Amino acid sequence: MRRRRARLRAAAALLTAGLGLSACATIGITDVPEAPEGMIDVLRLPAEATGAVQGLINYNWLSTNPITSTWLYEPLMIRDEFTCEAIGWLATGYEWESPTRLRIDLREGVQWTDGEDFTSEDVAFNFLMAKEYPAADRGGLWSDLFGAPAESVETPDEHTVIVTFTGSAVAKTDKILNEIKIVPEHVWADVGDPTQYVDTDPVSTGPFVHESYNGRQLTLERNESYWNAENVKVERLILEGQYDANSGALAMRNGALDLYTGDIPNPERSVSRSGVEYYYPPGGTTVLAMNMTRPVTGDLAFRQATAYAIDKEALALRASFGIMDVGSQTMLKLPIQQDQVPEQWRGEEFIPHDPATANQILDEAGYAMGEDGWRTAPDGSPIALVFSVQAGWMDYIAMADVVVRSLQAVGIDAKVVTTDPNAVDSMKKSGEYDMVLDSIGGGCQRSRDLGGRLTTSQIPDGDTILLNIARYDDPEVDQLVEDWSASTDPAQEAGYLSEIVDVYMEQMPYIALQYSPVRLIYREDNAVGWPSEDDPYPTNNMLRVITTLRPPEDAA
Amino acid sequence: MTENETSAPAGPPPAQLAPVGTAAEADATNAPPGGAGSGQRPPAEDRWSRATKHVEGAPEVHVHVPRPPRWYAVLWSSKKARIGIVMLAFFVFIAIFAPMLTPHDPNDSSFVPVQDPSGEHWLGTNTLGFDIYTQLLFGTRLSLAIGVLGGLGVTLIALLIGMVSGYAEGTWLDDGLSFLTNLALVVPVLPLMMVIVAYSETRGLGLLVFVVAITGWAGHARTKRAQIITLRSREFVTAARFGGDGMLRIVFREIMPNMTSLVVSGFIAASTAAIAAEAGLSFMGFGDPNTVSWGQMLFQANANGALVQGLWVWLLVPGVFLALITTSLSFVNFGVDLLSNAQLREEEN
Amino acid sequence: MANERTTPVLRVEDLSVRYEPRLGTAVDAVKHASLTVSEGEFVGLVGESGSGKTTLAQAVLRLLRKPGRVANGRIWWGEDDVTDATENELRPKRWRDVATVFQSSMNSLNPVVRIEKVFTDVITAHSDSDADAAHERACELMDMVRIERSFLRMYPHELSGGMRQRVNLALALALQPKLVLFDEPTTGLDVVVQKQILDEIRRLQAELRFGAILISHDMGTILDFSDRVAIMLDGEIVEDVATDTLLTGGPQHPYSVHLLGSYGELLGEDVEGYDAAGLKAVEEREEQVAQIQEAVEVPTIVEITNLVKRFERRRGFRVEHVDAVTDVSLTLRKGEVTALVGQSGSGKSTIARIITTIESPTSGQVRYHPEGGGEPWDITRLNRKQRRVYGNAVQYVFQDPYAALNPALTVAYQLSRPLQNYRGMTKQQALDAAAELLEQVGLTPAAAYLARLPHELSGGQRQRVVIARALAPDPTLLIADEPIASLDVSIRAEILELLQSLVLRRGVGMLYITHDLLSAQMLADHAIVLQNGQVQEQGPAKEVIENPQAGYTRELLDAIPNPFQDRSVA
Amino acid sequence: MRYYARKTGYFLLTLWAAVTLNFLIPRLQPGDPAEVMVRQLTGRDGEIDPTQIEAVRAMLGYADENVFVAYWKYLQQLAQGDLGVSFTYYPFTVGEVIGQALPWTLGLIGVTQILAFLLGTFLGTYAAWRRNSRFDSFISVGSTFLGNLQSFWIGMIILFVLAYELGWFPAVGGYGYTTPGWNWLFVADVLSHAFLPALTLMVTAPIGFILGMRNTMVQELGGDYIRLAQAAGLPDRKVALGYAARNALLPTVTSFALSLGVLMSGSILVEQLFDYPGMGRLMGEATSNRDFPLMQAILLTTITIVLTASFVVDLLYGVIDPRARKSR
Repeated sequence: MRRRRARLRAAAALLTAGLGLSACATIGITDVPEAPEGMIDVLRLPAEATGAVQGLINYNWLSTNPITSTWLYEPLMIRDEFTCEAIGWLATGYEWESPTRLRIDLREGVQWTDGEDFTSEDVAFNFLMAKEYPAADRGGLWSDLFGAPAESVETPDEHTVIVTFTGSAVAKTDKILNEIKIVPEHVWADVGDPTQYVDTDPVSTGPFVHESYNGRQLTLERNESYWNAENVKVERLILEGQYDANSGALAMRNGALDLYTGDIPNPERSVSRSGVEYYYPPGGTTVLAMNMTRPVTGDLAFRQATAYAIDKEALALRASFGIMDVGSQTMLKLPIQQDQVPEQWRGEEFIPHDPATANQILDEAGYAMGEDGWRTAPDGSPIALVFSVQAGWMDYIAMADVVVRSLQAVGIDAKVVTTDPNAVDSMKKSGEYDMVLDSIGGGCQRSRDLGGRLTTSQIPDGDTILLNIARYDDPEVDQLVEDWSASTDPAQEAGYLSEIVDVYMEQMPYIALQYSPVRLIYREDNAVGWPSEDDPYPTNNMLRVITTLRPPEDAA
Repeated sequence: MTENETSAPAGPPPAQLAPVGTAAEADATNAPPGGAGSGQRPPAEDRWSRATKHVEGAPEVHVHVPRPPRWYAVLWSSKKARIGIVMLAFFVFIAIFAPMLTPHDPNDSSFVPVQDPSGEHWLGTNTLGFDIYTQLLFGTRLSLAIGVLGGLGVTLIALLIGMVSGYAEGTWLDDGLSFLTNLALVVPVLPLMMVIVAYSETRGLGLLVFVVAITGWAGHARTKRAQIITLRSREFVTAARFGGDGMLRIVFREIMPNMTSLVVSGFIAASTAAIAAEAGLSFMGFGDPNTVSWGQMLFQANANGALVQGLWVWLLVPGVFLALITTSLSFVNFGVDLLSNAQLREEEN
Repeated sequence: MANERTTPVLRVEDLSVRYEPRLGTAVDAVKHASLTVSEGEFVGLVGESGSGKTTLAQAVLRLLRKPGRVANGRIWWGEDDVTDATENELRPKRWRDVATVFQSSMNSLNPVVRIEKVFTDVITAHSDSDADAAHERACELMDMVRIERSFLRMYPHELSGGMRQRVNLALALALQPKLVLFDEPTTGLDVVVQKQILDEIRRLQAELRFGAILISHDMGTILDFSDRVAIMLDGEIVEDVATDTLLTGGPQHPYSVHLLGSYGELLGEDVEGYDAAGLKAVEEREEQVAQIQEAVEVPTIVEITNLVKRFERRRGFRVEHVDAVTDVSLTLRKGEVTALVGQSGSGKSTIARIITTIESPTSGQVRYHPEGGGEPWDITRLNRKQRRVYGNAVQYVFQDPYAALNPALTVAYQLSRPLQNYRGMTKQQALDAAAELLEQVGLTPAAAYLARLPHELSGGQRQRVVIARALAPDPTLLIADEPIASLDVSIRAEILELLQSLVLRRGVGMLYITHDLLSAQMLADHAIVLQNGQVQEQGPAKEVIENPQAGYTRELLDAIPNPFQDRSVA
Repeated sequence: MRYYARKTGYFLLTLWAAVTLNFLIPRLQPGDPAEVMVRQLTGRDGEIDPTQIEAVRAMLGYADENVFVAYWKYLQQLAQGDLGVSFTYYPFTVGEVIGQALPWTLGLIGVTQILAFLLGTFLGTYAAWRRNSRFDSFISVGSTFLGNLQSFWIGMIILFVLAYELGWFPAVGGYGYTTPGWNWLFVADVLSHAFLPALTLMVTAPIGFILGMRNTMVQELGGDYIRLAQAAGLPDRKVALGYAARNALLPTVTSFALSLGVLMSGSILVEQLFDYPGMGRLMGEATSNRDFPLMQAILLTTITIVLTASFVVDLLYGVIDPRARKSR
């Protein structure tokens, strides 16, 4: 039956190609067998492999272009970026027994898809593999960036792994738990360099197993023996095709896709009319980074004035069609993390658009307004700031445009210069810039995400991009961040955060503009339970989303 | 082409004898027989006209000056070129008077985004809050500027390399330059453009012109080389050498005036290519977002999903305008071709 | 048969052809021309360039292209009025009634197919013959024009110009046409080859008895060949008489008188009613030269000894040597005219190119004796300053005045450049001097010519400008490379006259390069006959020509038709 | 013989120069492949993680070595036919990657180019033969306008209208759900997917051939041998096709090879638009990823194809045009 239909379709395609006549566009959409009651037949997603060439089969998540890196291999834990709680996955919990000793408690009863048991040996193997092959060390376990390198890995029992470090390494927690995907020792032990291993027959722990791949379309089948199988209601996943803003929007609109995580400009207008929902929770904060080593941008008064001068509402409207909220200068994701805002800043989380204040600050700091309407620096030299923006990044360009207009409105001469994105990166590395846009991560390893932005150890030297691109330099803050990184006591977290937020609010090396989105555009025809404004949960890990989905009948 | 009537002594106005350049009509192209001199005073050579003096009722002798038609007349005689000139004039008009044709500023993004066409916004506004009609008008400026400057750049490089290598044909200099030209012809242009653009820290008209010139000269240099090689072996060039003129003077003063129409048509073709290249580069995101250009409009329209948002105008109109302005240039070039090829004048209409 | 005799193969009545270009004024290229060709009759159509001969031919062949059109009159091919016939009506008649041989032998054969294919195409288009029959016919035709049959397998570019024209002739005869129109069939060919081709045409015409029209600007050929001559001037046929009548009774129309007269002048024949006093008598000139030579020792300008020029041509891995010039010695003196005579390929142009330093000799020496004495210079080893002096002293008069003047620049510019370069004049001085030069070459008033562009001048005027330019640096030696070959008959004598007077008045030396022994006889004091790069004969011009010793010289002399003598002998 | 030797020598010299340029051009671009790659993983708005960069850099294994050393290594590798390992598709070699993409482009471009050539020369010939007719002006005006349209723009319109709005053709990809292999199902699938990109290319690709052919043919029609053929009463068709078109074709054949390169460049945008798994897209991808080995290999392949094509055309020219055989 299925074959005959396929043949008919192919005949139609032949006709199409031959005569240029109309045929059904559904060629390429496979029939899938019906799922049992209470299950979702299939969800269609864009291909994960980003490349043009997809005929090369490799499921190795360490390679640069795996066919899928989401659905097969799993991390130890998933951090909820809203609440900052760790959700158990392959591990059920962790504890820093001291700043140099991390204990991970593994889930019991997890099986590899070939029937072998998942044990602490597997996890230890993954950690040690990263030691032997630095290229596989995606969690930075053995490197000395952000905390001390690891020293040894022990497996006291089948479900416990203990990692000891040469120094304090608490800042590495999320990298180790979130980034490293665990592969089976009994398969990978023999493959040599894991990054060069071509993994065509994956043995994994994830919610899906591969069913078929024709070089373009990947079909994944539900893993019956998944440790969390009861929560996986999706029988099949089909991953196919690359989409840009336009084709993605169109595919979503006509139902060819159930989920799209790329950028669709103005989703309100382009897709939502066709029954497509979207949810853009904040993932981080897009900031205006000021070069602290240059005369004007290095001046606190100027930065403060800039913060007041920028019309952030207009900016959000231009850059994200008003979908994203104006970013808080506390660098916390508001309103979700409202309860984490340090007490002293409650109610003052946002710097208002207030040109009058900006003018006043500038006047007071000696930025005299000249006859021509432009201000000069306190030493009398003319101001000509260059705002370097990544060419082709439409929203960044829009933001830069609004910022420059706002500055011009208070008499500061600035202009936007668009440059190759990579050239902007090298400016960040070399410090040869006045103003650039950057994104501050909204993760929960705040000593690193927020603190790293301010420590001198994170000032890039020109070769490698590091976090402190504004080149903020304060020994006290360095000490603060160091202490924070070594702290294992969750109770002290709030205190450190409060101090670091003070720096952001008062020194303004980075000026918050708007939140950067973690996009999720979806249809509810086949599945419900997607995160939304009404039911918010972080979208940064799709494993978590998939285990929340239910067939629509269930909801009804 | 200087007018000779002023310097000629009084006499009947020079008559047009024959269509000049109809190559097939060897008889008609050459100068008329013995019909020289100027009215009353026959030149000494002309014994035939001396002879005619003895005969009563002999036909009056005229100065038969087969002057080719003026270049503008030739240009205007072609229907396509006429259409092209009118269209081009239209675009030039828009470019010059853009501020008077619209009440808005092309860089003003303060309008309500995504408005349908109305009396206030003739073509509506785009998702970024710009007035599409205004941007379209002002975009003409950049297209024309890039056309003129890019065309000039390409023409200059092509002239220099093509002329020198053609004149020095057979020497190592020519070998080197020809090799360079052939290499430039096979190197894929787009990656090269991308590299140059990526390497430059700022975007803008200057960069675009540079990119267009550096990637577009090879083909033109080749045709100019070929042309100069045929011209170089002409006797008048040897004559100039015997007259003591140097190489540069011969190339640019003796030979160049004879290939004006080729140079002009090369310039127009290069302009066309430059305008198209700007559109392509801008579309790929290599343009300067601070300038208003049609390529930039297309890029923004595409990046902002104009089609999926139903903003057809935003995408369609700049594309059509681009095609129209380049078409107008191509049409003008039809006319320019007639200048160098008289045979075509009778063909085309 | 009597009836057929009365029907001419071609009849043109009151034909006018008008060019109506889309730009510029309309021109009547042919005006009220009437012409009749009977069966077996050979009609010559003569006239200078621009007189409308070719246009008339195109009209007769019904091949006029836009913007030309028949404005008036009728054309009959045999009994059929073809003036308004459509292409489809014409097609079966073409090549059977009227065939043609075009001027440019180079381009009139399809370059990408073998010659045989052209024959088969033509033959099969008009008959039911199969390929074999066509091949047979093609072979017969090749025999007829005396070319080996194997040439049928070649491509046009593999044949020499003469061969190609023979092929064209054979092709024209493929369908035994009633009339063949020859449009300047030998232009651009070598003199000797010209003669061969023309002889071939005449032989075949006598044999096959087709009607023929021979279009030419060469009076000699026409007079030599045709039964009847039609003379065209400005699109009109001004004279249409039997050749005998023309030669014996003298022409009627003044233009015919002029044409015939200036032709006769070169041959040393008088034509009634033509004033030939232009050229100084050879004897007079001889006397003068003799006087000069006796009075003072004539200084040498350039001396060539044992000159050899060898060209290397690589063919595959073999290197072929072609000796363009073998062991030639000659001396060029002030005030003396040396003629270098030979057909194309004889090496005469190579010698000119070596003297003008365009080429360098393989061996032998070319020495320049600078003015004011001193050691002679080897012209292959000139320093910068000497090069300049030499370039100044030796100037060149080009063959084709249409090519030698830059079409985009005014006469004034082109004349003043050498003046500025060699004589260091300012722009204004150069202009004044240029005007003077123009007067010297007989272009008066000079002001009227200075501002002109070359296309505004007639052929003779152009050649005068070319000569003026060569004189501009005040040279001591002129190299005149076939200065009259591409001019119309009626101007040739004048230009020769001008050159002669310059030699006399300014005392320059001249190397006169020509294929034409007659003009050499008139102009030169000394003549050197070259063949294949070797000197066949040299001596005083008069002796060499009147009493040739070498067989080759005689061959060259024979190639020159002299209808006056032929007729008088006959 | 010498002619061919010279041509071969020239071909090799150009190839060497192209190979060297290949080495240089990619390296001139700013940007570190590891950073670009990590940036791609994290997304634009994400924060670049230095630890990841460190690891990826270690994996890709390129070092900041001396340019000359790198060049020498590159030449050595090239001599051994080793094009290196792709960064984008690590750990696959560049050879494997190109092996996947090349057939698609060759198929798409090859077929459209040949179709364009046939259609273009046919229309051009006909327009020249019937010159000044309605058809002629329609063709020359129409093709001038169409030829001036931007191919990406045409592609966008075609994609939107024919694929999305009307749904007549599959929008993206080289094929759909079928399994690659020589079965007619797959072939049909491939054809239906290739239709829109091919259509996009076909709007502009024949234009050059049309106009070029028309112009040279008009020129040839003025030739003496045409006049002779007419005087000899040969049939029109024979004069047009056997004589004029045959000669006019010669320059067109030369342009065929060069336009191949142009088309390959042009296919970058079109392939990207239609998500077509060919070399054009790969090139765009390699460039944006700073995938030096892949970029080098693609440029090398493209240039080699173009050079070889023009080399072959040069050699063929002797066969087509008898004049070229001896004189050179």
